[in-house]
Amino acid sequence: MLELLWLVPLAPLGGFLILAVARARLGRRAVATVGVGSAGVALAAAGAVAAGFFALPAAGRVYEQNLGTWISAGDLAARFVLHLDALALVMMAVVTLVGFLILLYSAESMAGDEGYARFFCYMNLFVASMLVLVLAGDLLLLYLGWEGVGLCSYLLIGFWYREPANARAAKKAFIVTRVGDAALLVGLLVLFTQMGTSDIGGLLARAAERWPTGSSVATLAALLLLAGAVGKSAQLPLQVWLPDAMAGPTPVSALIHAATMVTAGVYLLSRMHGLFALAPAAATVTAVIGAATLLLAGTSALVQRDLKRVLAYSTMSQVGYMFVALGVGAWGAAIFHFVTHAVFKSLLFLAAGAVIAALGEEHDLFKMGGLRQRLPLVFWTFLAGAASLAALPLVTAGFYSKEEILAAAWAGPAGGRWLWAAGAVGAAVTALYTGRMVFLVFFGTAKREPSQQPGWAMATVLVILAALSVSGWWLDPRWLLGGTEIAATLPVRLAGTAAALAGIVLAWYFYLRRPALAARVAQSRAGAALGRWWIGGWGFDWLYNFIFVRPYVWLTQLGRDELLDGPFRTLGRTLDLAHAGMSWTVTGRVRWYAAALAAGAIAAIAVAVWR
Amino acid sequence: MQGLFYVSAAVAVLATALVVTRRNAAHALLYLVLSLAAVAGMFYALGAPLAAALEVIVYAGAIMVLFVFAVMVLALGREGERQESQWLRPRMWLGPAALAAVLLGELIYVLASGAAAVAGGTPVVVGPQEVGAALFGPYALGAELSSMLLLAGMVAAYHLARRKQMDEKEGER
Amino acid sequence: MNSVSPESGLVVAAVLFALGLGGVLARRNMLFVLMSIEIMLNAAALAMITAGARHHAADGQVMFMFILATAAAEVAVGLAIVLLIYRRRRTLDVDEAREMRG
Amino acid sequence: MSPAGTIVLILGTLIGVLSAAALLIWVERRGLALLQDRLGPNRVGPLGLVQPLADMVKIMLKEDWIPPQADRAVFVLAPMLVLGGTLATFAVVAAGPGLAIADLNVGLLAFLALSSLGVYGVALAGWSSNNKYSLLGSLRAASQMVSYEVFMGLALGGVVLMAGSFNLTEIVEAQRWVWFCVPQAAGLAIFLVAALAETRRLPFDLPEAENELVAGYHSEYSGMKFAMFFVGEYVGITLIAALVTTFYLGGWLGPWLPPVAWFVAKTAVVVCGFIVLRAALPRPRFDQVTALGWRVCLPLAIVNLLVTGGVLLALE
Repeated sequence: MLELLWLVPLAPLGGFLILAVARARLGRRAVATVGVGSAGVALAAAGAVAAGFFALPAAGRVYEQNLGTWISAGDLAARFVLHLDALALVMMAVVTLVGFLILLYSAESMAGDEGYARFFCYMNLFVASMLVLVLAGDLLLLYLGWEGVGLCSYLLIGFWYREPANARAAKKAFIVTRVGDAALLVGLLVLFTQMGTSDIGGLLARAAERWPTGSSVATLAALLLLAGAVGKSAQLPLQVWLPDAMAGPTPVSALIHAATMVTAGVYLLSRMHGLFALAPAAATVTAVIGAATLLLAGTSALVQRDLKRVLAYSTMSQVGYMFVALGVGAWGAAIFHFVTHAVFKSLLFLAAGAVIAALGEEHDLFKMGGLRQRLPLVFWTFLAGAASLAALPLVTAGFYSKEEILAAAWAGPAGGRWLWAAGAVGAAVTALYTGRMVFLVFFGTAKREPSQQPGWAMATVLVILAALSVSGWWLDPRWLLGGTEIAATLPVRLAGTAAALAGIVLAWYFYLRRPALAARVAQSRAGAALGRWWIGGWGFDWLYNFIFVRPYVWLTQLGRDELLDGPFRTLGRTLDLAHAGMSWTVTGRVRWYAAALAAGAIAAIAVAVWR
Repeated sequence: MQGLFYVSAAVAVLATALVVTRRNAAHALLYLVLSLAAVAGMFYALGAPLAAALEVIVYAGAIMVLFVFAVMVLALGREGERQESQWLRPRMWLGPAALAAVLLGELIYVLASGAAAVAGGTPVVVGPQEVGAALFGPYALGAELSSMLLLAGMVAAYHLARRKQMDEKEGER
Repeated sequence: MNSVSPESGLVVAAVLFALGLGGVLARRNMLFVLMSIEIMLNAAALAMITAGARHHAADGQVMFMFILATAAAEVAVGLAIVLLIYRRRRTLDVDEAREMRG
Repeated sequence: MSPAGTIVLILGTLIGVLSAAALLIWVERRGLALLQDRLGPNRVGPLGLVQPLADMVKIMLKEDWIPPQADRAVFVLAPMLVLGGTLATFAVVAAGPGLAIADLNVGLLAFLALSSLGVYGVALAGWSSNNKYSLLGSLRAASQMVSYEVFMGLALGGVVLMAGSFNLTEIVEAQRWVWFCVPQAAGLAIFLVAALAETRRLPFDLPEAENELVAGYHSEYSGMKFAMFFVGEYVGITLIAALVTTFYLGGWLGPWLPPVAWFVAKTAVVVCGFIVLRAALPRPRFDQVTALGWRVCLPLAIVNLLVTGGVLLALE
């Protein structure tokens, strides 16, 4: 069964190729069949592979499939090698399952779009790239998948490219992540040159042998990888692209910008956790970045008016939790949270997409309300996802995973109280904005009538994801991954739970019980200032605009005024002059040429004779 | 034979000098033919009778006739002669004469300094048979290339002549 | 057969060549330029024949034949061009035909 | 051969050829008259035999006029070239064993060389006259002569192959077994056609076609210069006839009679053949002359050369 591993990334790739080539000739039904079917094949293959994987003896469950050599240059031989271990298995399972469900959902939700085939084409390419990324046994192949998902992200954010704002958002996402990608590439090159291999397993083994803990090279490499992860996962300071990325279709936001791609950084750091074990400083930086991001994103989510932006900031915030877990060395907990987050956040996005579609592309929270009775299915599934996000104790998956992270932040090998405190506050804030979202959308007075109910495909997907969101602890993959158990004391766990509960209660009080009070807080001087600050994501866009964009534009303006052109112009003029000088000899007069020829001959003979 | 050689050489040099200085193309042409015939005489004196015959038959008898054709078709006459005297000011000769003189001086110097290597060896008649054997033996490739060159020359001349006709037709329109 | 020193043949060839060169450089009439080129070619042929005579070999005459073929092709094409130019521009001035200047 | 002997030979040849040419003028005029059913010149001397002498006196007394528009030097030079070139060719012709002024080992090539220079006389005569009919005549002459020169050389190639020499004496000697007119019949035919064209005899007298070009390249000539063209033509006929005899008819070879007698007799027969041809054939158009040369003579000559070479190779 394990031999089918190659089929997992190649099935969506095949779907992409079919759609790319025959797009114009396929009907909608055929497009949907190919687009969803290829993901279905990948899911089935993944299931078969998983069965084969579990059939392996429990010790050393690793399977490698080499599909040939890609680049062979000197010592470096990059292979198309698929590497399946517990981590890859979990990632593969999530990507194929969530990918399949979201594609199924899109088959219905995107039905009215004229770029239907193009959408599935890109989405299949994305799924294929993501699978290559998670299954790669070679860093260069991993980088291929990494860039592939970046490309698809760009293409899908700008899916409705006729709108300039969308195109701008796509460019922004691409350029900002590129900063991280460049750092990642440098990091990979550092690793290649130092270790002489690009095979992940071999590389980590050699690193552990050669580099002592805390060595500067290891720290440098880890920090560079971290920079790449930060870019892809929208963490501080490269987080600014994610809110704008919501310009794409909702399924895109669900799949790429919530469930899978933005967690590629988490995956990368988990995959390379051996390296971070050698670089404690880098690990600490990771944790700090995660903590800062989760607070920043959480507070920003609190004041957003756009439903999808709330979810986007929420995603940043949750990924921040994962980074905290990674930073304190509890990468198992990070992956656990990745799994639950993938489920409930894609559920929230999909449900939000249903709401937005039902209200005729209305994104503003304050123009919604009272949808509880009108869209009951959406309400209940959204509620399940929201409960999981807010970590409602005991019944939701999100509770267990977040609890683990908080516990790890307190008691883990590299944990600390400040980290825990940030996480706890973040949990409260999370619960608060989640509640705000739920209460504003589904409770209160109805401002608009929904125009449509989700069809069977969307409903099925929502129900499945909702069931997974509330089913709880069994999604925990740590028994598979191995790693250290974190034994936090009960009070700490209770305190974390209490923080989340407090947030929920606060939300209930503010947005359902006393909405006027919330409005008053928001309109008070301090509240308004905070709101203005937070709604723009703590002003990072403004900052970057000020630091990078404006100077760059200024430089280009300067360049346009020939400051930089000067040297080139001079070069050109020199050449012109030389040309004029040379062309003076090219008179077109045959006799002149003949004379030159004769003079040359005379000179040549003279040299030969009187040398 | 020695006498033939030196007389021919003198005639050749004199005739050639006249060729490059004449104003009338037809006269120059006649001197050129004379020069070629004189060179043929030198060839004969040097023991190359076939080359001598070919010099007259092909060079003087065929190639130069093309010039005669050109002169006759162009029909320059007095007008042409006047034009020539305009173009052929004495001043025009300074540079070319200097260049040619320098070149000649160099060549003579080379010959004089390398005289030991050149001297010796009385000319022996090398007959047509030997030349033919050499031409179609070791030089067969060269002969083939020459034939290619002649073919190319023929095609090119034919093409240029055709273009001329087309121009005339266009002119009529 | 009494002797002719090969050296004197080469000297005559050099003189003819120099004369031809002078003609090429000094004349503006294309016909004269072509004739001067013929003179130079002929001078080269004379040098070849002289060398062949010096070594009692047929090679000199073979080379002469190649020169002959070259001259024939050159004159055929050259004169065709001259006639064409004359028809187009009504002049034989070499300096007039200089469209290909830099 | 002693220098005195050479001088005697030169003088003998000159006198012989020139008197033969003078006689030819009478022969042709009377002969043509006979063929055309009229009398011809019959007043001066018995049967008009002294007519050429009378003509000579008349021509010498005529004003030797050079047209003002003519290129004087060339105008004067041209007839000399025609007559001189033809006469010079006789130097290589041997009327009998050892009776050649210059018994060159490349005699045949010398003949070709000198005949190729014959073009200049005609072409320059027409050009220097500065008269459009003359110019057209000389253009025709030049193209015709240059073309047929090629076929003539190719046709003689067969003779050279069979004789294995360019020397005229050796060529004659090689015909002891069989005259070359038998194995080289095709060569002979081509040579005759080419010879007619070279000498600008009817039917190939387009350069001087009276009814089209007045008198072609020699329209402007009069007096002694005209006489040179006129005599040159007859000397040319004699020369060609002598060469046909040498190349194809076994030269001086023959039984009983002395060699020179055989040679003269054979030459006379060929000359008479030319005169009969003149009376028999009409003049073709100019393009027909060119086409005959390049489309018939050239391929035929090449095939003849190839077959001759092939057969000789096979016989070796």
